[in-house]
Amino acid sequence: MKKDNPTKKQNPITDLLRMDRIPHIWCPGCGIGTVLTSFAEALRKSEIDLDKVAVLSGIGCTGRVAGYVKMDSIHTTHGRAVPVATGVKLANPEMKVVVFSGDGDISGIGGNHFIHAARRNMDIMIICVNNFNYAMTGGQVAATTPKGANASTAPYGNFEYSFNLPYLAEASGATYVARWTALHLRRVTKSIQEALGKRGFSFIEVITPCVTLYARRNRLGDGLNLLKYYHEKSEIQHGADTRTVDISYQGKLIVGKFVDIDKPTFLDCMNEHLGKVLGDKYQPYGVNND
Amino acid sequence: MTEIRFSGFGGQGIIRCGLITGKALSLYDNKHATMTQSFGPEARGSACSSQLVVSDDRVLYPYISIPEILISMSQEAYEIYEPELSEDGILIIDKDLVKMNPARGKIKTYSVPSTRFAEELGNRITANLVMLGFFSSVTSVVSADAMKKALPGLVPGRFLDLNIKAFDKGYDYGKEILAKEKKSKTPTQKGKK
Amino acid sequence: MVHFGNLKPKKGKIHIEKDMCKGCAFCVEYCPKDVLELSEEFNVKGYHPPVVIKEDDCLYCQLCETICPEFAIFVTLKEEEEEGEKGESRP
Amino acid sequence: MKKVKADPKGVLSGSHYLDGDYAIAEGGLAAGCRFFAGYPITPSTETAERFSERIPSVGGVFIQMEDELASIAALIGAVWGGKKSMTVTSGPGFSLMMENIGLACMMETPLVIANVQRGGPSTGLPTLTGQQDMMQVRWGSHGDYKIIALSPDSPQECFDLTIEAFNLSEIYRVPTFVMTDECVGHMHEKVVIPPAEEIELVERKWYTGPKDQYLPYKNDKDMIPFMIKIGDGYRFHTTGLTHDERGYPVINAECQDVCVRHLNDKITMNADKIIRLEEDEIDNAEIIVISYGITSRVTTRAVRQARKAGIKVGTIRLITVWPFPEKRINELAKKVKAFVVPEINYGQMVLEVERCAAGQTPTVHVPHCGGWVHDPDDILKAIKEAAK
Repeated sequence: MKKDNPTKKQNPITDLLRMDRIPHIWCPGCGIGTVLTSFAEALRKSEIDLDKVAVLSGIGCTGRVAGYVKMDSIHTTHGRAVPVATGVKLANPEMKVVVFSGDGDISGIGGNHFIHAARRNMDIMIICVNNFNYAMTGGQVAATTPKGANASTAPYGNFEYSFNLPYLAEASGATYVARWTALHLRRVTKSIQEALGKRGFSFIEVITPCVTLYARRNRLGDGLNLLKYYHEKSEIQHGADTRTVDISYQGKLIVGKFVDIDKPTFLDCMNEHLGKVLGDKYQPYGVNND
Repeated sequence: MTEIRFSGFGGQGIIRCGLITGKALSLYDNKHATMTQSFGPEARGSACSSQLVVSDDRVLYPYISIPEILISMSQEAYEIYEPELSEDGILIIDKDLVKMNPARGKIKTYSVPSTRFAEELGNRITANLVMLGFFSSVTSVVSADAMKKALPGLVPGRFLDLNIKAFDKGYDYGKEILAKEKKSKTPTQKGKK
Repeated sequence: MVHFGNLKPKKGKIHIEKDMCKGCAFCVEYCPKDVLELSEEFNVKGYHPPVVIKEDDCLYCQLCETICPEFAIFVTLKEEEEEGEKGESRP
Repeated sequence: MKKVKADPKGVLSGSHYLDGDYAIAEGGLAAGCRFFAGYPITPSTETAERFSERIPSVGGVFIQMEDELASIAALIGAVWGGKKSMTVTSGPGFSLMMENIGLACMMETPLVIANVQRGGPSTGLPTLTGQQDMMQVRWGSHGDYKIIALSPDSPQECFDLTIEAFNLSEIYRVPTFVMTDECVGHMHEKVVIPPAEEIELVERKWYTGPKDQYLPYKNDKDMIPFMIKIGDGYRFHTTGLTHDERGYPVINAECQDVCVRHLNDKITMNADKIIRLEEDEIDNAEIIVISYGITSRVTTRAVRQARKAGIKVGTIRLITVWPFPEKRINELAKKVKAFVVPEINYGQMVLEVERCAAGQTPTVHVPHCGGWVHDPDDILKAIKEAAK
């Protein structure tokens, strides 16, 4: 990796970003940039070959991440980053495939893809930036909006139950599940690093401030106020039962690493099973650069 | 050009009949044979049929219109498809499963206890092969040799011998019937106008 | 990595790309040593970027660098700069 | 364009008795398709079944996805991951794929989709035939783009045209469609698969220049940009947003103009090279019957009878359905008394014929709402009527 040039100082993250596209489009106080920094930090620390990392996004504010990282990156359609990632992984099993997307993308329009990729234990990592609403389109109610919160399409408050994403991920078969807030910078980095070192479906949810829409509509103040809320109401409970970690409006945020198990991935299962059934006729796929 | 319909109920291997005959004709008898099938949404039990259009040249219209040959292995299929059969066509039925209505026009009927024969051979699942053997001997549309060559890949390998046996059973029975027919026909031939 | 035998506290030098800042003040709020403060001046976008007010207090924890959503602030090791050593610049 | 021979591993050389669906799968494997993602839907499922059975010993991956949206999405990922990829579907599944067909067009992703058409709208006639997605394949996704679509009339052509579809998709970096139908899909006929060395394939247009100078959307002389594969160190970006040569989003009218013109022009300007027609007795024809797929076989019967009755009938079979042979139809419209267009829908490709005839000659449509092929007599009647 490129060492810092002592004569011309620059932010080390610039190695990982398409600086010709910065400044990014995110609002002041938005936490997506912070999560991206944690991701970059994790990549750096894990000393992974960046040529072998692909970043995919769907649509939405977080969906823009793919366009800012200086790695092989695909900005797909709304909700479909997970199946595109599945294709990338299966075509090229040596890649570390990361889906960086918002809550609407992952659990709303792309919810079906999310649970099925987890069920198959597809070897991909999902970083889900959860800001409790559809931000890019103007703050509409989402599958993650806590009951009682206001949104532009829930002007009288949201009365629907919301998803508990770690529970959904675990129940669907994820082998690594963690939740943090954007304030838990180092923890986010560590979780991403751990997930990069694992094989299997990993899911990291990061609760992140949406100042312009969610906070403003709910009169929660600015980014700093939201970070303060995270600080006050976060409770680290590693290994917590994911059934107990759902989030109520401005309520307690149970964070931590909830699941960290090992089991064969989709390709492991495919190779093992077809090898057993077909014998010599079958050449293990994606092993030794196929 | 010859149009053939195999019919029966789902699970009898009716589609397979069309496949075997079509493959035999196109790969080993130097003919063009287009096979289509029709079935309901049920996987088993409803009336089903497969159709073959056989020709020396490329088949254009892929469906049958007025078949010359109808094979019926169930009462329901017989009731549905018999009226479409050409007036001077050939009708082939499973003797025990189809109760015939009075014959129509100049339709020639052949019947074979295909299911019973198959049961006697040890597996009723081969009734369709008995029927195919019978069909090829009484119609001569396709050669027995080509039919047997067509079997591998279309019947499970471990049942290949059984299927060939079933085919032969039907084929030989057909030859017997034809021989009897010839015998009984010869004297009456003179009386025909 | 932990280096035993060299417990000298680290010193950091803070670099601020003023025009990239959107004034969220995360860095100011979460600096454990209150090294930063929002400035009175406006940047090109009309935000108040942070300024370093107590550089000597900076312990090179890099929290400001990590929390900044705009990639507008980063910290380098001071010793390295002064001694011109090519030491491990990242923790 | 670099031509290569087919990899013998995927080629099942010899004579077979196959249905159209199976032949599509064999065509895909022969063309080097090593990634198949799909979702079961009648009457196309047999292609997926055949792939799932055959691909493990050929060195590829079959995955049954959770739906059609995921299937086409996975294809896009796999293509950028370096594999030739295809899927198969039918009406409702085709509708679900539309969004990401647009993405594939926008990202200039070469891939093949076979549509074994059935009667619609909605669930319609799952087990019965139709040719009702002919306009959807052209216009179904939003925005302006062009695709290539081929229409086989037999299992043999299902095999041949699937290979051709792969070649065209690689040459023009565009989703290419094999628009067949239930009748051909489920029809068994003899299919001859040639030896691998006789199957000519087009290799993907790989970029070989310096890594830091790669621009994913910079046009080459032939209007087609070079491709790279994820993981080879180009650290490229691609997006469904309107983008510049670098693949970076640029959201303004100027960039949109360049981007959209390119997506359309690369097909339009190469249309003569892409289009394949089969013409019969056109020279002295008074009436020309224009058809495609299974309908062209049905048509032949009617045409023979019409000729017997002394009518000068020519036929055109569209092997390439899109791009549409505008020039040829327009030229012929000056000479003939009428066009007759039978198709198993309520009027789709006939609109194109009418447009290209441009008022020079009448166009007679012979519609059929699906579920069955035309009665040749209906086509004959239309020919006779038009010849009056």
